Amino acid sequence: MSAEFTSADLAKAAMAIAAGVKGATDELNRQDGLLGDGDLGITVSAGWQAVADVAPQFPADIGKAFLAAAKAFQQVSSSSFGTMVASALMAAARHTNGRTAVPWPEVPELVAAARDAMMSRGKGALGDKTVMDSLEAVRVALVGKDHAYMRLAAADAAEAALAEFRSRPNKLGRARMFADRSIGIDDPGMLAFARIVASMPDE
Amino acid sequence: MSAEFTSADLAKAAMAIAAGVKGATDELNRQDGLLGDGDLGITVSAGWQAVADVAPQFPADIGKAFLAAAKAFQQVSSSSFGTMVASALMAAARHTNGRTAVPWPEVPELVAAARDAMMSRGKGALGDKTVMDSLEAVRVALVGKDHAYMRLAAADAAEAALAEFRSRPNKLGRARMFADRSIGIDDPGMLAFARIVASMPDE
Amino acid sequence: MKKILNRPVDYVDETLDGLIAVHPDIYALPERRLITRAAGMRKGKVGIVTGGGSGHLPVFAGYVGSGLLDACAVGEVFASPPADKMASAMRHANGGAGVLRLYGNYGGDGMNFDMAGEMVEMEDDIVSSTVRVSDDVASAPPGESEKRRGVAGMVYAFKAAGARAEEMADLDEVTRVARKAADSCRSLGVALTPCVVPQAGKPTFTLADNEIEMGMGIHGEPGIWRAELRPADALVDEMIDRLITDMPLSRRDRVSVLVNSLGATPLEELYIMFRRVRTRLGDIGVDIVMPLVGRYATSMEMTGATITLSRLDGELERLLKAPCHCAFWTVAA
Amino acid sequence: MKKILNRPVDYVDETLDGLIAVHPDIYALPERRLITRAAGMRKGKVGIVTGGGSGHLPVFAGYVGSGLLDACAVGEVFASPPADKMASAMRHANGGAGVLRLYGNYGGDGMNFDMAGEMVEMEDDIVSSTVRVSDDVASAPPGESEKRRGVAGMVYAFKAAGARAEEMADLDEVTRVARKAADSCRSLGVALTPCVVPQAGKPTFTLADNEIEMGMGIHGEPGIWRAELRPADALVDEMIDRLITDMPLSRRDRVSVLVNSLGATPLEELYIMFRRVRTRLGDIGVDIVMPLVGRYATSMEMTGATITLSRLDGELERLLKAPCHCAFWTVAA
Ligand SMILES: Nc1ncnc2c1ncn2[C@@H]1O[C@H](COP(=O)(O)OP(=O)(O)O)[C@@H](O)[C@H]1O
Ligand SMILES: Nc1ncnc2c1ncn2[C@@H]1O[C@H](COP(=O)(O)OP(=O)(O)O)[C@@H](O)[C@H]1O
Ligand SMILES: [Mg+2]
Ligand SMILES: [Mg+2]
Ligand SMILES: [Mg+2]
Ligand SMILES: [Mg+2]
Repeated sequence: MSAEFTSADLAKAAMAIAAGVKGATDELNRQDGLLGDGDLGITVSAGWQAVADVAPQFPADIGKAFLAAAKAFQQVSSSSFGTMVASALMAAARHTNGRTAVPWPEVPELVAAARDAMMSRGKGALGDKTVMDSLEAVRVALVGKDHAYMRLAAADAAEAALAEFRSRPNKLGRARMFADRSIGIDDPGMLAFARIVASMPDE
Repeated sequence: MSAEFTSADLAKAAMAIAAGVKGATDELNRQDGLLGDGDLGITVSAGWQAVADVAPQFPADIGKAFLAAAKAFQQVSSSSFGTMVASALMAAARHTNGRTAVPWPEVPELVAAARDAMMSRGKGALGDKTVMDSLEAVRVALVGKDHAYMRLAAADAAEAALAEFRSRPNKLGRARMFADRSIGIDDPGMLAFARIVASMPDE
Repeated sequence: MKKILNRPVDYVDETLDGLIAVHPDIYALPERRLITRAAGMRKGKVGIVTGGGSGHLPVFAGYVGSGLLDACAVGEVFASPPADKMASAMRHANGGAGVLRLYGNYGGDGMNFDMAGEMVEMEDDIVSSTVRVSDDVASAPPGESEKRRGVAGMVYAFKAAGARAEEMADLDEVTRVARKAADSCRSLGVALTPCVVPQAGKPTFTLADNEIEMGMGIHGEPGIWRAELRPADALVDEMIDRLITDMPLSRRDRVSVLVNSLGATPLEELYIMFRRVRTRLGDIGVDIVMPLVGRYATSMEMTGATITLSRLDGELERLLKAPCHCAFWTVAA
Repeated sequence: MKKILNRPVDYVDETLDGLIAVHPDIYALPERRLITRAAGMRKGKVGIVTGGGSGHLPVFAGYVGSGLLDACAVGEVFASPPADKMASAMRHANGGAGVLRLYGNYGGDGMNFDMAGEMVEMEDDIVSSTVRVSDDVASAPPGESEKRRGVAGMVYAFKAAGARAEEMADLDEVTRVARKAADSCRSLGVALTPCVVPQAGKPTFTLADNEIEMGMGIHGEPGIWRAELRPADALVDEMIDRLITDMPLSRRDRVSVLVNSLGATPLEELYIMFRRVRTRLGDIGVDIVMPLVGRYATSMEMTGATITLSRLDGELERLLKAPCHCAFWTVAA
């Protein structure tokens, strides 16, 4: 276990996520269909599959690798969540541009950059009950964590965020039109994020 | 009882018919609705009402009076039957143009002219089960008849034509599309003609 | 009846009021239910009049305009205008060179236009001629074209006759060209859902949820078959097959194609259809000239489409490309 | 689903194939789901790109043309195109003088166009600007126009910006004019029946037999009220009242009016509506300039209509009357 991650680690992660979220397609479609248009499962699985498809060709420059991932994702999926993921990946690309290795302790910073990119892209705020709240929970959990425990901490934090926000109303996205009915229902984007994190490889 | 009829007699007849067919509106609509578009009652009542409305201003020239009647009728009713009646009235107009009195024995000739005008207008033939068959039956019944018995003979002939054609198929008009189903059903135009004749004044 | 209207009896008149209010530069309404060109009649030009029931916009009144028609008698929805309205249209279209009556082959319209012709002949001494468009191949077998209904193909006859009249050709010549254009086109339609005639208040026909009718007329007249909806390409294939059986086409033939919505069918679907028409005609080596895709002859909110093939010779192609201008069709000079 | 189509996944691509096949003189398809002008980009001219979901023809792709737009990124039916398609549109519309992104105010489109802007800035060094049209008064209160959806009013922004760009104005100026045109119009729609998104296969919403929804969005977004159908004049009155409450008009104001069908509503009914609009605006002494009545921004076969009021000053009136040409809107020189 090295103290840094590389473009190859990214590629491995992308392929693991693609494989993992495939099984969550129906669950996520169903969840999005409760108050939204029911396309989230397709968005997530098709998006990550597209990233996995280009992952073997990731350049060594981690910034460029993130950019390639961003482009691949948004090409197949232009719905809100797809744009959020692509924006996050682009922010990570800017943050890591020109480097071939990134120290694990920098991960919370990357998550923060991704969170901010989503916030400015989607004109939302923390507390709106979106995928951004999941990112923030994960970021907090990762600060100062040894990278051996990062995956587990992230997965736990994503689940905890779901539980925390379940009883609150949606303030963004399609579900906002039915804010009252959204109480008690998991935000589909947050659920998707939890499934993504759970699919990450241990390394 | 004179041996001739005048423009005033025409006016009187028009008003009597208008009053008479008003009561047949629903019956004729219903009959036309069986296989057609169900507008015949309106056509007949509105058309004759329009003639009755201009009847007080009929000129002494019987031809001009018929022409005025033709125009009045077709202005309010441009469906097939309206056009048939207007064509018949125009033929009568041509036949009587410039005269202020027409001998009663000429009536069968007028009916023949009307029948021929309908035939050339509607590209149909006798035997097609249309109003023309009623006209022909009436014409035959009127030939050589003293004018005192004309109304009764005409009414009987129109009813007899209905009975005679009932079991035959329609070969013209909308009902022709459903020729088989038209067997056993009175042609609405023939029925309308019977009601018109029955509404004529005794004189 | 889900329609945006006021009293059903006012549907037609209010439509015409709106039409002339939007396009005062193109249309005039000199009397009730009579549409003429705003610019008036040109002296010495052959007049072209049409007429028919309402509910088919742009047909009929919409095609009054330069390089097209001179006057239109407007009837109730789906009903012939009265003969005296047609006579009035003829008087307005009389520039001293005679008047062509050019309209769709429907019984009522035909009888009334004939009567109108007799009226203006008797009373106004106007020379006139008649051409009835009967392009709908579904409405009678090939030999009996006088029994066929007139549908979207009408537009090609309006265009050819209108262009020739604008060239100051005489009545015989304009009539000849109108007949040639009418005889050179064939149409076929497919209906998916009905429309509602305002004064009737109920649909013109009923079809099951996934049922369509091939060959149905624009007023709901019975067609060739009723069956389940099929893919667009299969529908187009059958329509093209029937059209070219009726009017065989060969390599190097030049045709204009009109893919027309009956109302509700969106442009998207017309383009999908056109794609296939182009492939099919390309396969037999036919050249498509000036294709028209849109709403040219409708039945209010009916869902469905018609395909018209108009075979062109040099003369008809020239006339099709001649300038014209109305609210719904402009060919630039 | 009663629609004329082949496989639902091919709906958009087959539509575009048909569009460019019918109008090769106007449109080109240099790559999948990207429509540009057939004539290509004029060097030194500001480029104007738009984009959005399919199913709204002529919006969006249809308004590519001279005096109008330069390129359009085309999405699935009712879904945003991906950002890289928008980036591609911007590259095609880059004549060296910058590119304006001009589109309807929808979340997905906005996020993707922003991302596309960042992409071409990073990779291609293209200067660009954004104007979002948010004319639908039913979608948010007056103060929160950034939350309002963009509907038919878009057409006025396309026209003004397109005309100004054709005059070789710079990016700031074209952007200013686009924003002014967008800010000067207000729209409101009423929905009668839904449409079906091909890949979904079911109606976008349900309304009872005689029920309508005032203010419903073009994708079925919730409106202001649902109730029984009312007479046309009553509907128009309410729509005009709401529009002029939002954007007060006074005597001598000049406005263009767009009475637009959402698809199935026929021209007849649009004219009936226009009649009343004219009366209402006449009553307050407003002059109507260049009214537009027809299908300018649709939702496939949805039944319903929108009314847009576009208030004009001298500049906007001049730009509205400037020549333009696409398959669906031509203003002659
Ligand atoms: N403006 C936004 N900012 C951040 N996250 C958003 C925003 N809009 C939606 N989301 C997230 O995306 C999820 C929905 O994604 P998706 O199904 O792709 O949206 P849609 O189909 O409505 O475009 C939401 O549950 C939410 O977590
Ligand atoms: N071509 C024709 N020739 C003679 N009579 C006709 C013709 N067409 C219809 N009729 C008569 O008119 C009657 C129908 O009249 P009407 O309801 O006005 O027709 P529509 O509503 O179909 O135009 C028929 O019953 C028939 O008697
Ligand atoms: Mg969704
Ligand atoms: Mg979506
Ligand atoms: Mg009838
Ligand atoms: Mg009738």
